[in-house]
Amino acid sequence: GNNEQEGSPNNNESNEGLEKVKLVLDWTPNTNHTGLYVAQDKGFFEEEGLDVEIIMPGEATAENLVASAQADFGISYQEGVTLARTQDIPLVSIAAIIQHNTSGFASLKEQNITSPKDFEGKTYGGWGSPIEAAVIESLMKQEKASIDKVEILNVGNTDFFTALQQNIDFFWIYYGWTGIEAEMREIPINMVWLADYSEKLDYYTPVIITNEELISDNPETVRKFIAAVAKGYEFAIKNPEEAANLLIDAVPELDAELVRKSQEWLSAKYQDDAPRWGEQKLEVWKNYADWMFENGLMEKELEAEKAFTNEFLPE
Amino acid sequence: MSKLVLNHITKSFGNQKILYDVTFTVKEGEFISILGPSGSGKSTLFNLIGGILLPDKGSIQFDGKEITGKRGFISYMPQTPALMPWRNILDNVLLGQEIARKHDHKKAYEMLEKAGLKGYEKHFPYELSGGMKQRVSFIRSLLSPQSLICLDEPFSALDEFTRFEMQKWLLSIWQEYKRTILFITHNIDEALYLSDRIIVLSNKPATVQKEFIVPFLRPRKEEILHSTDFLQWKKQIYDEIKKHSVNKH
Amino acid sequence: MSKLVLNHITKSFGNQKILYDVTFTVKEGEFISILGPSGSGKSTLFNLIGGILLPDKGSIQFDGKEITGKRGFISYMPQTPALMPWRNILDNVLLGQEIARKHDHKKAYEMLEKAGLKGYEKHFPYELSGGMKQRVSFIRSLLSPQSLICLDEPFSALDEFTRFEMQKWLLSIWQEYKRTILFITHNIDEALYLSDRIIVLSNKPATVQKEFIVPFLRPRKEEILHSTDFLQWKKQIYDEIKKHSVNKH
Amino acid sequence: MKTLIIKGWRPTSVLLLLFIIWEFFVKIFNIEQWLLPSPSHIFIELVHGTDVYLEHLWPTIQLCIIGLLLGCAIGIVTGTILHIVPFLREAFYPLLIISQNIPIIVLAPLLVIWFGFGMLPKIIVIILVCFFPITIALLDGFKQIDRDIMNYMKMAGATKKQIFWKLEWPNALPSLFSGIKISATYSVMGAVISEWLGASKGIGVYMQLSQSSFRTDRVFVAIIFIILISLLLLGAIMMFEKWMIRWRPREENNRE
Amino acid sequence: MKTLIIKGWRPTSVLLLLFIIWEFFVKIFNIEQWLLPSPSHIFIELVHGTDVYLEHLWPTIQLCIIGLLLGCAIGIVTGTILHIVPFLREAFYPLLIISQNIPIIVLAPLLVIWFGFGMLPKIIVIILVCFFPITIALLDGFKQIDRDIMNYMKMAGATKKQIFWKLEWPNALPSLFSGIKISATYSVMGAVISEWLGASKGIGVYMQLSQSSFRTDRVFVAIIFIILISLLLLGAIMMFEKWMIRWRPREENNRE
Ligand SMILES: Nc1ncnc2c1ncn2[C@@H]1O[C@H](COP(=O)(O)OP(=O)(O)OP(=O)(O)O)[C@@H](O)[C@H]1O
Ligand SMILES: Nc1ncnc2c1ncn2[C@@H]1O[C@H](COP(=O)(O)OP(=O)(O)OP(=O)(O)O)[C@@H](O)[C@H]1O
Ligand SMILES: [Mg+2]
Ligand SMILES: [Mg+2]
Repeated sequence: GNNEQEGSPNNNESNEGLEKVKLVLDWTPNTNHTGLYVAQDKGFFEEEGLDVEIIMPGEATAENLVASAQADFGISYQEGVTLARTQDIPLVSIAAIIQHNTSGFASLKEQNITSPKDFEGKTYGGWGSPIEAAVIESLMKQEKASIDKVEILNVGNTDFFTALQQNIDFFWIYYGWTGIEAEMREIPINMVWLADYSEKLDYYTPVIITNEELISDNPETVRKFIAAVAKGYEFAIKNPEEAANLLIDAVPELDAELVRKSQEWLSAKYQDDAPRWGEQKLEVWKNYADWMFENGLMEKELEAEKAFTNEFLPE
Repeated sequence: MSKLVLNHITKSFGNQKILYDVTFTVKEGEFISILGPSGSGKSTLFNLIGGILLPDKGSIQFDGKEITGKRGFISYMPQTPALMPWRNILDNVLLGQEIARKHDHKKAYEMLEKAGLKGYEKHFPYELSGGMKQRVSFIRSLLSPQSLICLDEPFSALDEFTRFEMQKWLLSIWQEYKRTILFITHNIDEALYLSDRIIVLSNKPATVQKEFIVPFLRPRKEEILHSTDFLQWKKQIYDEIKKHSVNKH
Repeated sequence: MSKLVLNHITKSFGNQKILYDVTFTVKEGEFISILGPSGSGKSTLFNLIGGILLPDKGSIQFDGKEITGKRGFISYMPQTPALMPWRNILDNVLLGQEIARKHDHKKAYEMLEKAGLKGYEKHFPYELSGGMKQRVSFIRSLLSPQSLICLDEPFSALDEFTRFEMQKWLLSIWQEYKRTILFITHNIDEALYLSDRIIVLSNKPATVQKEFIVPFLRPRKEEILHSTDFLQWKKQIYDEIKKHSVNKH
Repeated sequence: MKTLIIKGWRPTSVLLLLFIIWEFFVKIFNIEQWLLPSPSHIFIELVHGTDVYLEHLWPTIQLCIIGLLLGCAIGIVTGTILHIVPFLREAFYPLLIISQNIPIIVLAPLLVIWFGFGMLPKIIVIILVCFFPITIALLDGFKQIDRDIMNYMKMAGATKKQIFWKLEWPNALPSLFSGIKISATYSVMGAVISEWLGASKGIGVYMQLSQSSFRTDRVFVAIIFIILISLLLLGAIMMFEKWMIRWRPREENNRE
Repeated sequence: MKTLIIKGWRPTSVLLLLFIIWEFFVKIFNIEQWLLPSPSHIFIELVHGTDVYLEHLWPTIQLCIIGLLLGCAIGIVTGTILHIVPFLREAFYPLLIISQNIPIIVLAPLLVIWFGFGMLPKIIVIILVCFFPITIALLDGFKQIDRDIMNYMKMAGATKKQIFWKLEWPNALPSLFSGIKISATYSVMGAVISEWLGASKGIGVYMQLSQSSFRTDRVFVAIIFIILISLLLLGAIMMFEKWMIRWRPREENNRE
């Protein structure tokens, strides 16, 4: 599985004419990134004349690397782009990988937490960000429940399963990965989806980002890149199993079964109800930024129009 | 009664034989000096008696008990002062007592004064001259409570006068407290003036070359040092040592 | 011509005055012994000449140049052997030469043999007896190329015979290579036998109490040690030292 | 006080120089504030952001002092035991090395499950960071003993305990302090890392939150405090060292 | 070889004992494999997962050897310079402390931006981890000089350079090795951490990937290799130390 570094061995020579492009992931590879690996393995990038290197960012965040032009593209999420832009970091989201927010609050089935009002009297385990409290409060407001009755505990980098062992009742997860792992472990869980309770919180996560400079100087590269990526995700949408296998081949260190199950679940969510994969709506960007501003999570208002663009998506 | 018995002690370092079949006895209350060429194995002998070295052959008895390889029976003054740099003079002097869990500060002060070190109680070893350190080490061994005192060239760094003062003092302590003393020295005058018996070691491998029983009566006056008798004895011992040392080269 | 001049040297440690107004001159090719009570300040004097201490008052001249606080003019043998534990005997002996960037392995081997250390060239200091270490330190100073040699009690840990061998050897080197020697000792015999002049230091604060010019002709035979002339001189010096030492107590 | 000023001006001026170079560097190369804020920028946040960071200081200070103290204690005890019982030394030396090679990401869940989110697991992390240099330095100090003094002690019949307390321990003090200085330097970062095990207040929390909202200036404010605490700890230890090891000759009488 | 077996059996048996206790502990308390896999479980992955982890070993080994060597070199040079120029020592001591208190999350973006994703930034991280204990230990070793020998050297007219090479340096060797041992222990973890600066191969990458897909057994396989490499490095250093410092008395003639 050396693909991401050296490209397929059989077309080494044709690499020469290709434009070198760097892509930074948000963290370790997972099914959110399937389309990227598909595009690489199936040669979609090459068809567009690109030679893409996929990089795990580690401690240097994708946002930093893309903003400083160390990488051309990166994977981020709407909140990150929003905060970055209000700090004058010139990032632009150029495609939404998943149409709707697939995150939510997970809890053990036996806790019977089926809607936000059930949070009352329970303990939430988070990483200490003020956004968490704001989100929980927003959800609970919908049902006229009060966040004062929720105990919020900072669990740092502790993962969901470990947190459950320590009397944490509910936890914010991405269902597509952690939720699937729970299924595999046969831990029955309830989900309270963010998207179900608040339109404002149905934000894009993850998104593909680039910086303003690349867009103005080299729009063609962006177009080509997105074209290939879109093809990759479309392939993943249609062939979840094959796509999963491509990801497993590329990153054999991942747990193969988890990847397969996760892919099965996620493939349908990439495009979902959108007219095409990657489409982003202004109102989603606006809603979320407003919500953040209202909740005091941001110092300035976001110029939502500048934060994203659909311009590079293939017709 | 024999205080200390060395039975056919043999000791090598690597393949170099240092002591060969050394045998002698020290009686309770005796003052014995050991003479021998430099490097012959005198300090090694003390290390064997003190139990930090094991003889290759032979055994050591103390008060009738076998003590080969056992420690703590002697009060020891090493050839180098071996003071602890982090202890002041008073605390250094008290070390031997501390180890035996006895404390007598008053006596320590007294002795320091007697050794001309009054006023240095709170100084650290690095502030002392070579001879002063040696005296500190000497007092440390005197203050230790064991009945057998082993002194390894205790006065080598002292001027003649201070040395003589110390000798007289040592004799008075020896007589007053009835202790047994083993005394390594290179100074024949000193050996003759102080001891009941003188053991001369030969060169490598060292063995007991000769024992002299010193005939002078006690208490000895300073004058005997200049008596012809004394000088004759001195000459005899000197020749004895020379006899073997010549073989060396 | 004066090799070394000490001009009214005064030195205190803290508020304790050690040397007071010490003045003397060493002529080219002279052999001078320094006698003085233990702790009087002899080693301190060497430290001043060697430049690692600065006098509070006074100055030091060497070959006509002011060298107060300057180093490297003397070949020095400290009171403790001060050998480097990580160097074997040969390398230790060569240290003084190395510092002066001269190398003479052959001479080093020769000298080690002469000092009875043949076969110990590759041993480490911890394998040597006290007297052997002292001889190593002695050879190190002899091998150093400087014309003024300062020896601080070089033979204190040696038996009479080895000591006498070393003395004779030192004299032969001194005569052959025309070096100037400053020699600290507590042994009056030794001082008389070896030196042209003897400087007696008083007790604290030390000052030059008396200078003796030794009248014996060179080369001196072993026999003079037993001559009545010698014994008289010895008594005179002994009394001189005693005179002041008595004040001490 | 005077010596503090005399001793302090050099490092202070070096630091000032560093800040000036940094400021110009940022200005000249036009480095963006979110990547590397200029000292002036950081200073402004340091002055104006007090109410944001103030509450985060004390928990971390507390954590790292407790952790360092316990780390010292455990390091000293471990070193001593391994020294006194040679059998254990050989057997457990590899375990020491292993203890330093278990990544925090593996340890964290275990600690959380066994000890919850309180102070205990965090202190364990700091101890793990701090005890090792102390143990190694101490073991090393125990080895460098003057042979003559050791022989004297043995011949005088000193028990193992006496040899330890009267000779080996005072002899190892300088090495021990060298180890403690290394540990103290690590202790604050140790405390910051330990806050990943879930803390609601602390410099580590403040830093992570600042980082995730792209407030690099605040991250640097956090670093400034980490460094300050380190330097203060180190200063205290050096003073303690001076007080403990008073027997070394002062150099005043010697030249240079 | 024989001594290796003689010296090795104790730590080996302690490790075996540890594994057995661990195995039973996991079985008896029914601890879930994703939290703390049993040694047998890890062993199975170690045997069967070779093709997954094999390619990750060499890059890390390479990284940590290069990093440690450079770290040693820089540590020694820094320590030496700070010792020789007392002016610099006072001025730069705080900078040493500061260098150990800059969190990797701040350093990472800067390093990547300045030096890219190659080996250089990673090696810088390892150097930063490794040089500090060496510098501190060395500075400490330079201080513990025998006064008499030092006085001899000075009076013999030794230059500063000669005093350094002939006295201070050999005298500091035991302390230096104590520092290098500490650094070597850290170097592998340093290499693993440095791989967070974006590497495509390496034990750190393997561990991260395993961790994020909840394969705790693989994480432990990674730890085993981290520990193994540490122990090997340490063993090599100890052998080198023995070879360099041969002048210490062997204890065979002494009792105990
Ligand atoms: N640890 C050791 N390893 C090897 N050889 C040693 C060791 N200790 C002593 N020796 C050797 O044993 C011999 C006797 O040493 P010892 O110290 O007993 O002599 P000594 O009679 O006390 O001499 P001195 O009068 O010079 O002090 C010497 O030749 C010395 O080289
Ligand atoms: N570093 C120091 N600090 C304080 N006092 C010192 C220091 N060095 C020496 N002294 C004092 O100076 C005096 C003279 O010491 P020095 O070593 O010169 O004596 P010495 O004549 O060589 O004696 P000895 O014959 O015993 O070697 C002593 O009283 C000693 O206490
Ligand atoms: Mg001896
Ligand atoms: Mg002296």
